[in-house]
Amino acid sequence: MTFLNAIFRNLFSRPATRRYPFVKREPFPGTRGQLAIDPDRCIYCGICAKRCPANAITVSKTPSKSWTLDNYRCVICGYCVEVCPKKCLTMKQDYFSPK
Amino acid sequence: MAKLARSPWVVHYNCNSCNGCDIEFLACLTPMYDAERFGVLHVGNPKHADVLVVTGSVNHRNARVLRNVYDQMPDPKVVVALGVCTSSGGIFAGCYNVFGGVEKVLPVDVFVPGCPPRPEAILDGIVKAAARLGAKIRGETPPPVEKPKAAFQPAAVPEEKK
Amino acid sequence: MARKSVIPFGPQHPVLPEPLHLRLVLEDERVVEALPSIGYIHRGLEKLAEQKDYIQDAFLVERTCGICSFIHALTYCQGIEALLKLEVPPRARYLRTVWSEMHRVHSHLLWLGLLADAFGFENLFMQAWRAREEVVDLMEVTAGARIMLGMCCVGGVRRDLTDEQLAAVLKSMDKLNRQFDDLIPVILKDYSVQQRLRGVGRISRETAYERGAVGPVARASGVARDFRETGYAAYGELGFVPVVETEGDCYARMEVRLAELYQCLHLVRAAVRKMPSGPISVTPKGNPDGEYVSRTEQPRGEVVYYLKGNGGKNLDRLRIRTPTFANIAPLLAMLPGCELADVPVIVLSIDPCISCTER
Amino acid sequence: MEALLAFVVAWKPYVLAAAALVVAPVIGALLMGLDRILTARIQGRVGPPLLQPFYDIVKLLGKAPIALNRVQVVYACLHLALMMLVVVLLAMGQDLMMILFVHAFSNIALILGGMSVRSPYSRIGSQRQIMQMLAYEPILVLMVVGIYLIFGTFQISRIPAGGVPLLVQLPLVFLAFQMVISIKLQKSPFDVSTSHHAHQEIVKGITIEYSGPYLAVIEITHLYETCVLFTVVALFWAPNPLVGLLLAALSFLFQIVLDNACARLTTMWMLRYMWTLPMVLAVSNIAWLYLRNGASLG
Amino acid sequence: MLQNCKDVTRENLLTEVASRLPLGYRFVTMTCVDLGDAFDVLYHFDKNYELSTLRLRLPKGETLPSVSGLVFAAVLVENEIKDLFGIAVTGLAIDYQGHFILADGAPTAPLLKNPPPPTAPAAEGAPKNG
Amino acid sequence: MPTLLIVAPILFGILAWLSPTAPLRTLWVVLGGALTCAAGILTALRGAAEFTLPRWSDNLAYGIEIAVIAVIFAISFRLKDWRIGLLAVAQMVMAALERLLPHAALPPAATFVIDPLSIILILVISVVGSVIVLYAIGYMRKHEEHAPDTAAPTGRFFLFLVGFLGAMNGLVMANDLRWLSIFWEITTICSFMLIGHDGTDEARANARRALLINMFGGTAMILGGLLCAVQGNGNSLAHMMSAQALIPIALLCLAAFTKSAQMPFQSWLLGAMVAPTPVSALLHSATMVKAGSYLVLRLAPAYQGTRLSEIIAVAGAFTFAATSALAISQSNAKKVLAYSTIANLGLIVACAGLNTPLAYSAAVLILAFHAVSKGLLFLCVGAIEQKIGSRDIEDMGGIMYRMPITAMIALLGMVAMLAPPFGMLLSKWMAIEAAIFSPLVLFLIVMGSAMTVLFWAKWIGRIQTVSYHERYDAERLPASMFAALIILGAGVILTGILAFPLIPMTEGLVRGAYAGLALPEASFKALRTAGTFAAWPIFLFVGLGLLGAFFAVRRFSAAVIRPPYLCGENVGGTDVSYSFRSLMDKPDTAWSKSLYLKPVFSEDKITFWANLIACMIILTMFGMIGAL
Repeated sequence: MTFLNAIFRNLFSRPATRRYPFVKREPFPGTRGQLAIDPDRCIYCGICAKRCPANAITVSKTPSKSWTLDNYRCVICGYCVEVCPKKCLTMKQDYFSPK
Repeated sequence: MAKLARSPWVVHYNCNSCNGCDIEFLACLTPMYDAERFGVLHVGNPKHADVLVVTGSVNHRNARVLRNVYDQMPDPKVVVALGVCTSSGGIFAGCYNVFGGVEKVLPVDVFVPGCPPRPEAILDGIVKAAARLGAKIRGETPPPVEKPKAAFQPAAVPEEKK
Repeated sequence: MARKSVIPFGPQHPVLPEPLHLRLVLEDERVVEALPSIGYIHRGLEKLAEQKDYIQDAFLVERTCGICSFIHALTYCQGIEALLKLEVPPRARYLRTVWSEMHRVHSHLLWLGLLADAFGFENLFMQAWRAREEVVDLMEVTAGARIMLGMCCVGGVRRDLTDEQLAAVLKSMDKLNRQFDDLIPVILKDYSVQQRLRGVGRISRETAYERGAVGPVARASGVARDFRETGYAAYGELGFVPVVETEGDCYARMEVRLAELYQCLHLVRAAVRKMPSGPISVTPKGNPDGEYVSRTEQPRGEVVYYLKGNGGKNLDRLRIRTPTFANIAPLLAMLPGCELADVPVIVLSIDPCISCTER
Repeated sequence: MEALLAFVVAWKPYVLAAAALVVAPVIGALLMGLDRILTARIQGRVGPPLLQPFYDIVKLLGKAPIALNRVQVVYACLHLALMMLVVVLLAMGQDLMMILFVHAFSNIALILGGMSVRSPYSRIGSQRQIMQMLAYEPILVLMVVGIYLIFGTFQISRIPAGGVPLLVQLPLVFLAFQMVISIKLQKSPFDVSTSHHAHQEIVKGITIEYSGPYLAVIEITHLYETCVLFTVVALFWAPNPLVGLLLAALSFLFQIVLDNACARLTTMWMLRYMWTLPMVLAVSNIAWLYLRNGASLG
Repeated sequence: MLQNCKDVTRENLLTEVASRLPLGYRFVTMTCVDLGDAFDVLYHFDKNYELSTLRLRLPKGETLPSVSGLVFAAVLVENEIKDLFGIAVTGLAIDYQGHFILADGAPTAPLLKNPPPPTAPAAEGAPKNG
Repeated sequence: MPTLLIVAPILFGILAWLSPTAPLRTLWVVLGGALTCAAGILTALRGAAEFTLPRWSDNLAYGIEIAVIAVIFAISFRLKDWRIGLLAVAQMVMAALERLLPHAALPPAATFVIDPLSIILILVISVVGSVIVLYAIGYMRKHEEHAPDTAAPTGRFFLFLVGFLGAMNGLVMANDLRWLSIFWEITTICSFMLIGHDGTDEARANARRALLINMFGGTAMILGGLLCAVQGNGNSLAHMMSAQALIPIALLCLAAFTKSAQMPFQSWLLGAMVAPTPVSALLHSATMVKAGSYLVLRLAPAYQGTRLSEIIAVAGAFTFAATSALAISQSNAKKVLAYSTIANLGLIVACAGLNTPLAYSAAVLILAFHAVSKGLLFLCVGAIEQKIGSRDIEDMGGIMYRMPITAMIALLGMVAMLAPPFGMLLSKWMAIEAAIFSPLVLFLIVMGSAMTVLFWAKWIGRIQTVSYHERYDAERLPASMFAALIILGAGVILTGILAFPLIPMTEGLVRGAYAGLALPEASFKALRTAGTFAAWPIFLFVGLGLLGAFFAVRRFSAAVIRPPYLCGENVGGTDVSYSFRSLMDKPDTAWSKSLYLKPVFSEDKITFWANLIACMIILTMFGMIGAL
């Protein structure tokens, strides 16, 4: 019954809830949300694909050059961003929302 | 009629999850996110539930449990798969005891990616699932979920010269 | 009359956040026999670690468990660094300590909420998790993710904290301290909580030691063992003394964890204040070769990594013994004789992390 | 219009009963909705919309039925029917003791329904529910006895209007009755057999094997019961209905606060507790009435 | 290589373990390593944060005597080793018979360097009847 | 007619005993039962009457009494039990004393009196009793197959079973104390013989205990008669009552307590459960044990308003509460029934002690309703036991499928024991209302009722637990057993429906009983208001509930059926199965035993203390009226 303090404080103050779909919080500056690529700077070297712990990235040079990220496999560790020699990979702050 | 989707009762089963998704799911129920605003109750009992929240990939022992939990839910029902492990096995794809994502055992209605997904993403997923549930209650067949794997291909650039 | 009740407890059970199966034999509602079965969450991580290179493994082992993820990575990295004979820069050691302790705060608050859920105290669950959001936000601010920090790498850490961030950490610690002051003494004094925890699931110091209990389970029974005492990372420079209780029941385990919450705040503050300047990592050279056993203290107790390298990029063997694995044997000593209503409380009192246990 | 009025006057008890049957679940649902909002606020959350219980029940009614056997469905229906009977008897001003019995049997129907399936958690829940009844029934009986001692009858219809409010004469019984309400609403610290929100070691206990429409039947019964309980609270200040309502509101708030201030305790604790403090309260109140009435205690 | 490591044989394993317990050694865990033609079974003990290890070189095909009679805490890890390496462990206090963490249908002895091919086809979809 | 009621059963009993073949025996038994039944109904229709035997019959009665006591003495000799022998000798001495000592000259009283209370008892004995006898025919045929070698011949069984009906009829009609004690002792002998029927060590030991305790009661009764006569208050019940001779009355009540197995004398009735089930049904629940409560009830107006009345009420209520508590920890079906029987007898005694018209009416109704429902329950348990080979409640899961008719009838009997709209609940409600000004009694009755609900609900829960089947097994029972079950089942339903109108009907009976006393008119009015209770809503809503249920389950098919929640580890997916995968993936069957609360309510925890308290209550009883 010693919980009464907290109970009445909460009862008579505004709820702590962020009313999410209506009120959205700005992501923190360093947040790892989702991976983005600047295709112009990518050289398709494939280092990111090789280093990715989850094998979420595939890079192919033949027949045509392509860089593919499986967002449903990426664990958002950001390791690829670190190893990219051209720094063409970046981490965006907003999270990837389901389709 | 949209009211039909206002009472999604959730049962949660943790398959091969590392707990990350589970605690983020539980965080959705807590004051900061408060999923009960959408009528969500975490009932914990498949017989009362409308939404099955699955986390983690499927292994040889929990597949049967997952299937049983699903079978015990009364129709209409929807499945929300949280985290990348449920889609593909995530970082654990290739482990000897992981035979893939949840869709190998159950029809999944919503995949929520992320490792772990943020509570906001989970709320999005549950709201989407509730909408699909409402459609099912009305007797409609919601469109099949695109296997959302090859999702992101920003630069299939046929750029010849760099 | 001869037939006794036999009921399954888990794997799918709302008071168990993770799948664990107990086969309970009951007489009325008293537990006569309890046998565990696990394997619902076994992935085969140890084998996978042999297939990825030792840098990637840091991300892999972090996902052994989502609750103490950072400390898994820390233990692993410390092991690899020992094999590579790397000297980690002091600032990295301090940052590792800061994140470790943040993780401990988040883990203990999470545990408190789950325990409250297990004995039907929904409000306490909400309040504990509400306080936890503070530290989770702090982790996101400092490391960029709420839970899977991914900050520990072989040779140091991946991200530095600015002075403003360090100040924000201190401010958050003060805020948490106030929240704890609101919450913790109240919980400890609460009649209903005491009714549910005192005298429940008691094990003696001897049993705890013999059965290899670790972490708060051991410390609540009077076994003063906390691997932070050995002074890995920066603990040696922060004046660490383990929290010990002697009752050995669920209440003592809660007391230990609640006292550790304060201790964590203290450690974070001390680490931030003493934070040395300098580089945050060194680049690893060469490949691990040889055997090493790396140990640290997780929120749940001592974690043991056995690492064996063969001079290649991949490890020969990675073995993880997590604290919950060690605490299952003591758990089996606690269960017989308790009430069915106490089963979830006792199970949660060891703060089980089945995901860790089964890897 | 006059004919209608004449009809209403002539058939007053029946009209009342019919009206109560319709209104009671609505009030019950609103109370439950309010309960959920207040609980959420106490926990620092926003909570569901006020009409959430309606949404829940509408949804449950729309789900495919699943069950383990026929028997449990029969008992669910009896559970509801007997609870409706309680409402009708109350509205018609019938015998209080009989109402109490009917109410008990409504609960026993639920217990038997829970026992009729070979599901371990359901059975354990049922057994705990029996223990709950064992814990609170004596207090309800004592309450009814107290009313008899004051008015000299069990017939509600013959209880004189006005006079000294019950609360003044049965203050201790009133306090004990608050505990009974807490048990009946399945709130902490007494939510041992089933629980509306919190998780339990026996999952949902007695209602675990009911789902879809059958669960809706049980939920509707719960709405009736909630309404009945707080009506009885309001009757403790019958001379002035407004004060009665205030009393009910206070009691309602007390239930919610208690729920959020306590952990769930064990069945045996509940039995021990209910048979000590509330029992002593109720018994001493009744003893006082006896002594005042000048009856011998032999 | 490993701190305080001592070689033991199958014969003196139990006596070595038994002799450590009264000295205040606490059982930490066991590790099994596949060396190709043999196993290294390591018994880790701890005393005052000091690790000490017994190393048992176990040729493949031989049985491993259980220490769970002396140290109950070892029973889980011994069952695990039995599951993951396919080593026959004798005298277990609780014997899960190779189904401790691996279910029916899972690969057998997966942690061997060259695991045997799966005998049963890996379960595809839900095993309908459990 | 009364002669027929007494003599016919005894005669046909002897005929059955002497018949050389089983079919002939069956014929005699059926005839005897039918005749008794017809005679009972006729007697009831003819209403109240009195019969005075001629003067010479006194000698006859004395002769019979001595003969009966001599038989018991012979039995004690064979049993080598000096305690029984001593009691027999004491009885003989007191009987002789009563004859030798000078009596005050009182106007002669009727030897046999048939009043409304007797009529109810006669109806119970001859109708319910005959039905049970009918059941016994089929039961004993099966019983013979499994009975131990030591068992007595079935002919002898029927001698005592059918003959008992005569003795019992005599008992409830007797006004003369000597005839009363004659029939009293004969029922004791019948009970002794029937308990010992199987001849096992246990049966013999329990029979001996029953004899001993009932002999103790019989001795108290003869002592009461002796005292009454010596004090110059005559030798009939009517005399004793009009004289308000409290000490003899208390002694008779003590005798009644032993017969009704009130605490602390309950042990013999529990032991008596070793007898074949028809015996338990007839003697040990429906009729013989009722003799005790009947006597207390008959004497009630005589001690109305005395301290004795209060303490009898407390004694009865205490037995009710204590035995209800004891029943909780039992899993032996017959023992539960035995405890429940004792409890209900205690309730009747308590009502008698409350001694208001309302309570009196409640007591009579309980007496009648209980006889029907409990007799039925014993018969069901007998049938179930013969089918499943166990009388353990825990083994009765699934009988709903294996023997649906018996199970349904058993459920009916149990529901009739506690739920609305059946009479037992109604009578209990009357009892509570009557006890409203006796707080202690009220408290005990309330507690006892709560615990009654606990053990019945447990049992009902176990019996009705059933897995889903498209259709049930066909059930085969011997015709006689089947007929008996159906008749009594119908009786239960009938009394259930008639319960409400029956209450005002008892007013005449009650007025007759309290005729000599100037009770306030308001106390009778309570009976009428109880009857005006609106019963129809109860029927309406129970009917509505059942109708709703009917519509809900009508569409049931296998598709609706799902297995129980077993934490997701069900074996067999969607099939209904109670197995779950447990350790090592091996299937294991989930099972949950009922709650027995052994640590709190077990016999060895409660019995001693409860007996102690009961002894103290009885001592207080005698102390209060100045007998000590």
